Amino acid sequence: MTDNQLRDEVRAWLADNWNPEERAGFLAKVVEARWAAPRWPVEWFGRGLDDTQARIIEREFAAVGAPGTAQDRTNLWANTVLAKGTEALKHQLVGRLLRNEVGMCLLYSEPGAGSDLAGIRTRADRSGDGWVVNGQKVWTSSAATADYGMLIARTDWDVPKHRGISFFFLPMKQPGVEVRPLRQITNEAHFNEVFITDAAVPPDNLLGREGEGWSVLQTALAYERSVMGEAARGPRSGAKEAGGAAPMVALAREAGVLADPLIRQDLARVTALRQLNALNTARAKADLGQGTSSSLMSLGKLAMSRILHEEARLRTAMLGAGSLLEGPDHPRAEDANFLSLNAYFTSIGGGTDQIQRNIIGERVLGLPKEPEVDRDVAFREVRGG
Amino acid sequence: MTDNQLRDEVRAWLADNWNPEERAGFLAKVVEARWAAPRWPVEWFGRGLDDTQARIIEREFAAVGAPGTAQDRTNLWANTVLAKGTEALKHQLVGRLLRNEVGMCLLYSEPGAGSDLAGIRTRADRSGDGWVVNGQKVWTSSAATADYGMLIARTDWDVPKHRGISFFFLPMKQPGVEVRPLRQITNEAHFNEVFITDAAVPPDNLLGREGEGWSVLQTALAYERSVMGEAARGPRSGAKEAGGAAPMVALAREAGVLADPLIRQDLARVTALRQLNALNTARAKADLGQGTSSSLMSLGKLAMSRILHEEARLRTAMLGAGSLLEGPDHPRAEDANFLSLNAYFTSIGGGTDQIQRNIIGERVLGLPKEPEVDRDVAFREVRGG
Amino acid sequence: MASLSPEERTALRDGFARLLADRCTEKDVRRTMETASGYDPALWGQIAAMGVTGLLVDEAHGGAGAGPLELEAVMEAAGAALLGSPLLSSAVLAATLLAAAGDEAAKARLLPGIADGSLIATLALTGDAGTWTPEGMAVTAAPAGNGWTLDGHASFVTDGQTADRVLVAANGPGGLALFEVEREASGLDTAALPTFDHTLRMARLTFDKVAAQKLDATGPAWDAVQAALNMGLVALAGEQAGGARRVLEMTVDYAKSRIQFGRPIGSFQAIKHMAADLLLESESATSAARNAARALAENAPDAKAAIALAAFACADAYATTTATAIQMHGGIAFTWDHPAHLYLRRARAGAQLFGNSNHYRERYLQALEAQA
Amino acid sequence: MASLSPEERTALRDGFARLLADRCTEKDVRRTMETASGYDPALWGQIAAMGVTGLLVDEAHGGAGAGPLELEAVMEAAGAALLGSPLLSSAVLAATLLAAAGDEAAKARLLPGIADGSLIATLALTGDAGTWTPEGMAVTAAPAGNGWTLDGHASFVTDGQTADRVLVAANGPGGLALFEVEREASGLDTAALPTFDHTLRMARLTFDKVAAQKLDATGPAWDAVQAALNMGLVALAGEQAGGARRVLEMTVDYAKSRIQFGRPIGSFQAIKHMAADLLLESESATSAARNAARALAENAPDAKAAIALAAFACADAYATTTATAIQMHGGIAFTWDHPAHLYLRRARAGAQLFGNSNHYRERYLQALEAQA
Repeated sequence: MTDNQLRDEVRAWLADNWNPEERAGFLAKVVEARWAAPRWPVEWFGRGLDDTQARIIEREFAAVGAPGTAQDRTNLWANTVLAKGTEALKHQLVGRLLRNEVGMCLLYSEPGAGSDLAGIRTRADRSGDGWVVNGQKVWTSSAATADYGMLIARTDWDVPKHRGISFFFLPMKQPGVEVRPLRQITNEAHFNEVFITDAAVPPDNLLGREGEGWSVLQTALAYERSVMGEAARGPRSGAKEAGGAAPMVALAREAGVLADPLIRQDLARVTALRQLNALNTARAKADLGQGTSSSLMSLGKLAMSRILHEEARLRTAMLGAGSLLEGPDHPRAEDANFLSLNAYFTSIGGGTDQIQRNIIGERVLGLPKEPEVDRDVAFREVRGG
Repeated sequence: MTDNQLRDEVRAWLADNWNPEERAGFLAKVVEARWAAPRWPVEWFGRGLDDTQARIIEREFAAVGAPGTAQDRTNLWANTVLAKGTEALKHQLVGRLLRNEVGMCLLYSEPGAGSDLAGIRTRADRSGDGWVVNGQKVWTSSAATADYGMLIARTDWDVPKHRGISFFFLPMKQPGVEVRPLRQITNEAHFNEVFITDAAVPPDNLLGREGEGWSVLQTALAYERSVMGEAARGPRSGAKEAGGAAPMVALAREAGVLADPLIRQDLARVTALRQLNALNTARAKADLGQGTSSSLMSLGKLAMSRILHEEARLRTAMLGAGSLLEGPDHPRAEDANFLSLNAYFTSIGGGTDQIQRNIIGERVLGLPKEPEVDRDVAFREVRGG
Repeated sequence: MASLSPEERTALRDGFARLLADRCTEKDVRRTMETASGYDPALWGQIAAMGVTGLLVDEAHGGAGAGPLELEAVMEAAGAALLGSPLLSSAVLAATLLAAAGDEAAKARLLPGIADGSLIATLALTGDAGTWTPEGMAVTAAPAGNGWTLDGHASFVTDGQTADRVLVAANGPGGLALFEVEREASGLDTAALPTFDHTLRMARLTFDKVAAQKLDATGPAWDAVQAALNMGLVALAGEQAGGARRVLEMTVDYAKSRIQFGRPIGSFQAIKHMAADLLLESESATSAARNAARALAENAPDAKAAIALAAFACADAYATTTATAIQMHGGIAFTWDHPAHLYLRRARAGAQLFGNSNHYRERYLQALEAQA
Repeated sequence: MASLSPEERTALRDGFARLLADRCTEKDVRRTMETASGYDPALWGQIAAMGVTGLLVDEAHGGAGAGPLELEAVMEAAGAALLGSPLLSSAVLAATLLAAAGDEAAKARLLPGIADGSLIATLALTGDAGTWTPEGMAVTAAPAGNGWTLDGHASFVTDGQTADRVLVAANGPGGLALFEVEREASGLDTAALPTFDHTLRMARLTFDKVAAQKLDATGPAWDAVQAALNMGLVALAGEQAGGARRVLEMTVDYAKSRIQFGRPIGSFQAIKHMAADLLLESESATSAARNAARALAENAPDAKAAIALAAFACADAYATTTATAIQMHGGIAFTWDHPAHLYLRRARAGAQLFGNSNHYRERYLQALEAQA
């Protein structure tokens, strides 16, 4: 099929099927029509298209504002199952995941395993054909409504830490899984702690082989990081994302400090940080063509962390004493204060700035790693705390 | 002897012997009168006084501007010999060192051993009753005129790095010692490289025992650090040390930028850094009574590094385009540029800022050390480069 | 002003610190910050019994007759413990204003209660602009019969909702003057302001022909306000220095015990070097706060510079320390239940409470220019 | 303006980079910086032969007719190699000023020589204040017979001591105008200025009734000056971006090979994290420089903002990178013989050459305000 034929086909289909006023059921139609994951093979809801043609479809969907395509790039869950799941799990879940019928959450981090994710101590022990899981996870969003959690757990304690981990789809709706909301520094609760006590994992829900969970995780993490990058949030007051220069300049004007030479320098400096990051991202994309690099994402994430902290600081400086307040009656203070705290979501979450600098130093610049005291040591011998 | 009697005695002696117009021979008189090192024992030019009485002497000398006392606190060379030298070396040198009749230099750092001073590869091998030395040293001031160098060299390659080092007084005036000036970043040459080829060390010139050089060095280094701290230099143009606020404020006024609100903030910020460091130092001294702590010195050195870099930056900012120039016709530019470069003397020399932060973290805050890959390894197995 | 000896000062600070260690734990702080008044009356009674509320009040009015050095010392302990109380409003700002204004009747009327903690007073000095300068005031005074009435508003009034008396700076026919207003006065509307620092209480007061008693000040009213603000800045600086030190201690302890990659995170240079830099910050804050107290106590020629220096150095050090501490803790400090954010909120509040760091840098430079 | 394709641009930059790798080694830089002219005539000839001196000159006058994108690309290579040459003065500033002024006779007279490298021209735009604004100019022009004479002085004139022609902005009876002066003109005194960046040449020119030819500009003279400065800023930004990248490469290489404590220093987080931060700096500088070139080439609405952004972002990134690189090298970079300080000197020069970063931040903000 030529590009033009494809474009005509998708346009015609959208004209027949897409109505922004009537979204229910549309996703199922997209999947049925094989638009959801056009790069995937025909036997798995796809069309086996190359990237160029898949992008044509994406552009047409975007042009009319229709959702549902590009899931072969963006649907973390479906991609992971398709790549690493058992045949049974694929049949059970891939279609439903594309149709967004399955609630999912991530069960990676633990109180004792943050930066050192491979240091997890949640255990999965063989039980019959399946496994029984015990442990505690944290920073899990959507856990209360999830049907499954993508879980890493330790199945072998006698090998070094990366080698004893396995990757599971843990059914969440069972008695051994207790979800407790985690109140954040911002006084919101977007995340949960998950306490797992003798929870069962069926035989078909292992992804990859036992002990290969770390490599499955790497595939999945690349997606999580990209989600993270987009998740940096704007002001709480509901104003639009603090994107370009305009919002900060406008805020300075409203606060009556746009003539202050100190604020002016600060405005220029902080605005420049955001613009430079956008230019870096655009250049990286152009240089890489269609691919993406998680290393360059680390650079962007590090930059974004600084941008968010600096913007919050500048907002505070512009408000002066006004920033002492909070609450709906003081929306600008609410924004400045919320953003000051929420900036840590980016500078800590998804790998701290310090971990990002390690990644950039090692993977982008090729600097040598530090000596690892827990390397080549059976995990049960490794110091925890 | 009461404090008053002592005060009277030193006053009388100074009245009889000190004439600022006629300094030649004065030092010898000070030594002979046992004022040079009053805390030292009587058999070594001293009076066995306690610190309080020694300070009385120091104050009287200071009051008339006479030099030569307090050497029991400040004469690195004499203290080191007295504490660790052989009887023969002490008899040979202590008196001459107090009379400043011996040129001295430090032979510690090597091109391959900077931050990692214990990684030295200059070797001292037994030869008859003494040693023969081969290697290269760097960052040696006064090497060309020195009679002796305080040298650390490796005498044992089969033990871990700190344990195979010995500490020597190397006679500098011998054919195997070649001194080459080292041109610094500032285009001056205050330092030298010293190339040592089959140079001889006599038997009496070992300080401490063979293999104990690292601990002798620690004694000596405490002095070097304090010298370093005072050595942070002022403007090259010969203006007085850029101490308090006044010089920077005056410079801003002269440069016509004192009304610039950006410069004003910068001036306040940078001036504050210097004042805060002075307050910290005063507080540390008061807390510690008469003693000094090399850990707090590390904090002061780290602070001074920042102060010097920041002051140089501010000077540059105040001059604007004027800072493009150099040379005697442009003294302010010369200062700003010289100080910008010379700030590295403090941020790198005598232990980089990064090493100081390790020291502060570990010795002051009690944070654990990093894993050391060269610990417990025979030095000949350790990676060099 | 009678000064305590360094030993007595240390004993006072240590005794106060012990009281707070016992009665102002993190749990107490969290409980108290959810209350309307923002302070624990029982603890307040103990603080008063210890003599801290009367520290700055002269002995003739039931106080200890101490000064900035003693104040700074106790505020370090208060800052470390995140004490929420009207100490700053009443025992520091109001007590100093009354002493400086010199109205003997007002002193006799108010200082004994301030000293023994039974009366809480505060100052109303600024309008919605929050500038703490003469231009920022938004209350006007007019004579009415034998007394005066006040109109306008005052904002950012610390403990405004709980204070029994409010001392108000207002512009009248004769220029700026100081007035005493009772909490129950008719026409006075007190609206609590929601604060980002939950351990802080602030109110916005609206005056509609509120009856007020004019203080018979012996000098210009603004001089008394300045004296109060200077004392408040020393107190705040001490609080910030003490808070910064405590946060650093907490963080270092965590870095020693938290294991990742098989070793304590404090063994990694990234964490270790941040800690070293923070030590410099918190030591500098401590030096600056104590130096300001010394200079104010001595009424030294460098007092203006020393207070301005402490104002920005301590505020900035506290802000840096609390912000970096969260980063060093990682995820755990992103939770509500971890105390790190409570300190950050306090640091952010202090950085704006009487004007920001830029303002005090400018004042510091002006003082240096005057000295040079 | 004819633009090269991205591939041709890459080929040009790479060819130029190869030439410099061969003929502008550190040793060459050090040799050349000790000469009076500050450039190597033989290398200059090769640069000219490659078409780089004529890059911005239109084809009618013997040039390539290329634009900012091509210029930025070659300047990255020049910056990486620390090339000392009159490229900026002659091929960028003078060539752009002449093209913008639009005096056809002057173009015919000067551009072919500039393009083939046989004639070196420069601009004199500012007095001792070094502000590069209309207020900073210190030359006045007066009619004299058929021509004009100039009086006053100009400072910070790049390559002023070697340029065959100086294009001077001077205030005359009709306002600001542009003039051409010959090096040998009577009454023109040229004093070389000693520069901290030894690869840079600057002079101070004194004009005492110096005969000058007035350029017959088609528009306001300041517009032509602005055009030249904008092109100069793009060139400088490219140079800074290229320099920053090279310095980072050198430093990373050193961190990989330098062993202390039995392992490469680049394995320590202190060094590794500094390197990571510098990568962000140098990548941002590259993006900013190329974006400015793009905007100027397209004469885009955001050109003013993009050029101002590049001016301060690249200057600051280069300054940070070179300064941090010395620290990361430790003692060896404190020696004259190590190239790190040569880059630092260049970075410090560039940060002031056409005004400092504060100046360009202000301009950037003004452009944003105009856009908003």
